[in-house]
Amino acid sequence: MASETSPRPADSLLDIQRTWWDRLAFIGRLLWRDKGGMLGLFLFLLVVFSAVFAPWIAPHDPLEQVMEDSKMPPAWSVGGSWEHPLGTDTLGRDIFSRIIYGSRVSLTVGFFGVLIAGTLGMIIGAIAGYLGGRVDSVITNTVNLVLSLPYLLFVVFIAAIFGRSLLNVILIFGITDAPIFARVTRGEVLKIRESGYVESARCAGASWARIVFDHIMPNLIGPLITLATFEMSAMIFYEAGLGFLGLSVPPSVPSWGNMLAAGRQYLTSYPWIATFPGVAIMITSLGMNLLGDWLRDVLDPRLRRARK
Amino acid sequence: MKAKLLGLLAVILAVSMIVVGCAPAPTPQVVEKVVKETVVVEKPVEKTVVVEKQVVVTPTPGKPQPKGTLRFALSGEPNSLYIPATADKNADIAASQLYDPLVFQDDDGTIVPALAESWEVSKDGTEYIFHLRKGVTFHNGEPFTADDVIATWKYGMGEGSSWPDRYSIAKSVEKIDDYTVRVTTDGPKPLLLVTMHDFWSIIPNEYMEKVGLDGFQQHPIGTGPFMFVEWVKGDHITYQANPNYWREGQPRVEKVIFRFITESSTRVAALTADEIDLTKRLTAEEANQLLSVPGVKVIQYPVARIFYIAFNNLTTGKGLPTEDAKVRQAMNYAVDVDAILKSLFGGAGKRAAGFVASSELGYGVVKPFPYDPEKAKQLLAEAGYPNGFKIDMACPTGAYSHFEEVCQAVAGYLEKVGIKVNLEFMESAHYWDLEAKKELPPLFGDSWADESGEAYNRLKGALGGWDAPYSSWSDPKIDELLDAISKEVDQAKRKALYEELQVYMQENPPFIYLYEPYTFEAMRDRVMDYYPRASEMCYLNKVWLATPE
Amino acid sequence: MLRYFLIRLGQSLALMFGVLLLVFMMLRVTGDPAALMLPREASAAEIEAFRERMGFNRPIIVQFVDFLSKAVVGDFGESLHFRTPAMTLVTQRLPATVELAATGLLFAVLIGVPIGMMGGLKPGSAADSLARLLALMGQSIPNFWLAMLMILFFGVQLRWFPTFGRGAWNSVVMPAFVLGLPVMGQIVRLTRSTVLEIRSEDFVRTAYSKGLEPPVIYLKHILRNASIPIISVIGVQFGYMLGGSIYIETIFAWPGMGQLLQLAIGWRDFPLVQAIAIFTSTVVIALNLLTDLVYAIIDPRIRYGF
Amino acid sequence: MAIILEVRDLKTRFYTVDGVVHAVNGVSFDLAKGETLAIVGESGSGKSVSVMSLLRLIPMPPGRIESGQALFYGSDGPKDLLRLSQKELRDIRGGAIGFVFQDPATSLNPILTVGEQIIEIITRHLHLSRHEARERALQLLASVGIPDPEVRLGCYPFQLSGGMRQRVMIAIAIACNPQIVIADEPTTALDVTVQAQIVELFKRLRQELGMALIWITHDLGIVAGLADRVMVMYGGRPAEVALVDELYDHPLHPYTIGLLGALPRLDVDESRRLVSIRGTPPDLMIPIQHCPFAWRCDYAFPRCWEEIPPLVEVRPKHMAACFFDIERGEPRHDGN
Repeated sequence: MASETSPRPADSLLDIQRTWWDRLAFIGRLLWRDKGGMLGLFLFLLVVFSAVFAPWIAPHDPLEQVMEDSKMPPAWSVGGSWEHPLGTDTLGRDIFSRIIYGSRVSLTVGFFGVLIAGTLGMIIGAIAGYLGGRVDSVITNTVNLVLSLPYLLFVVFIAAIFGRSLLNVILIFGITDAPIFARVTRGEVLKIRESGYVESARCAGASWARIVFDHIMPNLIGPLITLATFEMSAMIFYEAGLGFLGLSVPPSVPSWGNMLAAGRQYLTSYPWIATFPGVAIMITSLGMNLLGDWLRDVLDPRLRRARK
Repeated sequence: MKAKLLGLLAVILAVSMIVVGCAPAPTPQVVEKVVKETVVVEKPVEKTVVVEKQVVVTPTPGKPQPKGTLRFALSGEPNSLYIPATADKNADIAASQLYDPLVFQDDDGTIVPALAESWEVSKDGTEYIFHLRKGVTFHNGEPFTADDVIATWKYGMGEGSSWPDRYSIAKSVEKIDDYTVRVTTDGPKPLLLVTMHDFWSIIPNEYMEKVGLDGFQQHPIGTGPFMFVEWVKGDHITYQANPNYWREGQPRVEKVIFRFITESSTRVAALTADEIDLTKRLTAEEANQLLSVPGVKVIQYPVARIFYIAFNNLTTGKGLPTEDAKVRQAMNYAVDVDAILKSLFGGAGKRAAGFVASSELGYGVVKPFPYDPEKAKQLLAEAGYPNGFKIDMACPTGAYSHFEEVCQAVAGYLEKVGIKVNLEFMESAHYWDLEAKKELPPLFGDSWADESGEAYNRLKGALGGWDAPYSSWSDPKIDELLDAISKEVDQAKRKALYEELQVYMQENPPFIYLYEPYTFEAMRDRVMDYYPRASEMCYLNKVWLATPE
Repeated sequence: MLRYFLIRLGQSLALMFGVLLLVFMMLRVTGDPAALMLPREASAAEIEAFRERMGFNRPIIVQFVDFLSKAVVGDFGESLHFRTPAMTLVTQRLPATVELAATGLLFAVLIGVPIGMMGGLKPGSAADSLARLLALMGQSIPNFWLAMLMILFFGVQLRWFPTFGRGAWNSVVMPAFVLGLPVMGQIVRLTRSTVLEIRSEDFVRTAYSKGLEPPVIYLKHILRNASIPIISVIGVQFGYMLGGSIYIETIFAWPGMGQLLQLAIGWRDFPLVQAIAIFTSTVVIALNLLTDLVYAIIDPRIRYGF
Repeated sequence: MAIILEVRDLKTRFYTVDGVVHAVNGVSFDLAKGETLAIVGESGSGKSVSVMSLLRLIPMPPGRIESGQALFYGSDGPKDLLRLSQKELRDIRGGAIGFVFQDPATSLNPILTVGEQIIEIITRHLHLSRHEARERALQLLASVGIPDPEVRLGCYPFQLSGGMRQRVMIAIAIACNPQIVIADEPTTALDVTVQAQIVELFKRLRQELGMALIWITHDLGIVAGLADRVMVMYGGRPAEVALVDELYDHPLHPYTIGLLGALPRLDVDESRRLVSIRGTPPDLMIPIQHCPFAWRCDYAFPRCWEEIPPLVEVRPKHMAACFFDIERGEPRHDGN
């Protein structure tokens, strides 16, 4: 007789009975089907790749100033040269190299900003959701309070107090963004708590750590990874905004925001100086949004089904 | 989905490429006409005017009748149109058009009569008698008399004034008769007349009494060439020509509208789109762009501002190598300011020869430090630091155009002679906070402007030791010379004192002297007879429009 | 309903107190304002006198109580830079900001909701691709960058719209578009996903099984249910647009609160920054309250306290 | 008896991201006027999908009706439901054919009042004024046994109990005097005591209104006192169709036997109680060319793995799709 257990459609990636290999293959299959997600992943990996291998990809030192070559247009324009594929800025620095190195700043800000915000938010949100009661209401109200403040004010204050540095920008984003993570975590934890299976696991004698890692974490990880993707993209965006206001990383650091801010004065006569950092931000953001959309669909089986 | 998304991406990229590719390749700028007028009077003012195109000038109207609207873009909203409350150049420019002072400082720096027809100074220089112009009325019809001068002085020292010391420079202002006032000072005050020009803008006594300070701020009134019409907060201020202005044939435009545009690229766009006629404070690059725009002319001139890297011998710099004058000299030799100016400002700046700007009294006695790294190394070795040393330095961000890059460059040059600089950037407001508390590192960059035509205020402010909030340097010899200047009325002797001070400050430099910047302004080519001052001030009473709309 | 309203009102007031405390604390730790507000030539004595006058040298708790009692009546002191009551300055700027934000929001909602809805109802269709595309564009294009490109193209090249300022009717078009674009993206995304979710709810199938006409199903059954999260986002976004239009207002020289905030921060005008921060937060909190009330009107479960 | 619905060879598939689900693979049945047909099967047997397909109430896409015919003999002659225009279809939905769904908690719109949800169907099909519709709604609520209809009309679903909600659903289903009511597991989500009440209500309404009823369930037990005929479904195909007593007395398909075995019965001795069917339902993603029950069948022989057994009349008015003759205990030899 043929096999008794015929293969069944997968309900969720996080189905505990699946092996990691299964899950990976499954992700691959899903990715292949969703071309938007694939493009997103590709763009994201492209940015990560350029950040990691910046010294090998970038044709020039991003800080090297060659005044004789300043304001050179991109290679395909009249007067351009493949020596500087995207042209040079007012100080004769290679824009392509600066964009490559700029991805380091953007990703660092995005990654560590989300890491801090996510960690802080998860702890706070989990405490609120798990303990409930008065602790919950205090935390929820504080979170609402922070979220109801004009965001920019925060940022300007902190920048004013501590000055411009990469660490400060990361800290600012990490702190101001934590409430969002806290809110989502709390919601999910509440949902899980209400579903009752944590209770049953506890009755079954599962340890505290086991409950957290086997039951709460897998359910949290989906929404949080999705949120993290979107927030990371938002932070890359905000970094550019801060750069625009002259509040981002120090001016000597080649960040996309700084490049955009510096280039905006030359938009009419030397448009490439501001255009390419803008395009870089757009592509990264596009990639991460696509990736986030896809992750949300994949990690939330409810929505995945709806998309069929 | 894939095809569509890829399509989107392709479109975006293509559009960007087109935007980039279609842009005019930077054409070498053609300067058709360079007018270089060097007016040598008491103080040499160098003004270079670069005009892109020969302007077709319609003949000055025979019978002067104010015509047209001048749309003037300011880089920020004035905080007030009441002169004693003005906080910055934007407010100063907008406000000044409403009033007249007793004496006026001409474009070439001479003090000429304005609301005072003439004046006499006592022998000891402490008493001035002003004979006031008769038949002048304020915009509300109130006649101008001696009482108004007294009121201006009193209000200037009172509540709501940011500059009380500019009025208290006079010990008393007394009425002799309706058209004669006596101004007495505590000892000779050489800067009295210039200060009166800058600050003593006469306000109507009765009106002020009636409406109070708040009322006055809402609807300011003076005797000036333009009358206040409205101030739409955040958006614009409108003035109308004063038909009864005491200067014959002025003003020559009928209306002035000040628009507030913080973003300089937007000012450039607005000027290009002919939505404004005139804008100040552009960067060299923006000015460059505008050169190729038809119908726009660009001017540049040096402003009375000096950029510097300050040393500290009061707090954080105590006990450091920089207390040795040789080290400070060496650091001046080590920096190639001209190269910095060339690469960052396209040469639009002038190497500072000290702490006196080129438009100011006593300038020219010393030459700027030449770029000589060998000499710098030698001096360092003589001072006992053949291998250099380490030092902290700070610079403000968001304060001045390209100053962040300037500081990076300075640090780079210092490192070339062996001085390891640890450069830190701070947001400007926070920076100035620390500067006032004297908590900045032993090297810090900043700049200082002055409008009086002399360097005294700048010198006193930056070198006044513990008494001056933004000073981190104290030197008894400098104190002594500054004290002498503050008391000397005779112009020639003042000049000599300034010269002595500059020579001393060349040997004992309290700063790394950097540069005097040029400023760029642009206007539609119909704007005529617009002459900004080195202080970036301008008076619009003579301006006219060649083809009024 | 009344009880619900009172509870929410109480929470809002508590939140307001928190905001006041937070703003006060943040502003006082940034440094001594006295040194900065005075001209650079001011002597130490003058700075001290100023500090005395502004009350910066009193114990912090006294300053806070004083601040609080005045804040209640809307008195945030005089702007140090403009020398007029700070609150007056803010309220003068309010109409411009509200005009900009409301136009931007209107644009975002009028375009975003129908497109998002079409996308959600017919996933995979051309309308859906358009919806996803718009959502992505709205969230991927740095809006201050777009603002500059638009000024150059529509203002300088084509001369369709004024490059800056608030004047003729068409001056609001560009800034409102740029301000509304990311919000539109978000609304499209949210509407799409919500409609997608609600579309497969059982009660929608019930509605179909009743033989109702599609427009009735879409509007009465789907959109009305979907409007709950959409309204919440609109509320939040409107608050953000009121307080966060700083880039757009600065670039377009739009005489609103964002521009004022930028100025106030630049001048370190404490009373003014305070007034803007608190005013904006109040508006945001009030909007949240309003949003909750609209919820209650739409969703009976909230109205009856479930 | 006059036939009111005649379904032939209905096939429905779902084209999903994970693959094609072959949900319904050729279902045929008849329904007579006033008759009650129970469709029984495990979840995934295609029982709901096949009925919902008739009125295109499955999500489309991904769902697609591949083939088939569903003749509805309404007041104005026979119509093929599967080929009606959307507009004609909407006139039948809620009009001639009413629906009751499984979970009344989610099947009612949470933010509309009960009254609104009844009134909207009445005004849609009966073309009454709002006032008249309201009157009718009150009558309907009374007739489905809801006390205090005036008050309930203004209530929201969340303010009612589960049983009450299901009564509201039933009121909606019968609002426009339907000729057929399709009830999709209407008692599954309810308490046991309430279940019996609802079944009783259906019996009464059927009598009063003379409507035909299609009752979808996984519970053979409930069928006994309610249905006239039973269709057992497995793997998206009918396994056995018979009158209810005939089915109980002479189950012909091993699956039906399994189901009956799994049913607690009082009239059979202990040893036959609670025999569960081993294995799991088939994966509908994989198209199969043999008996779908073969994996789990104790009687499967090679032919079962080679062909799909057709539905044939084995006893009078009793059809089954099986190659094995249970009564004789050997494979059938009649060429079928």
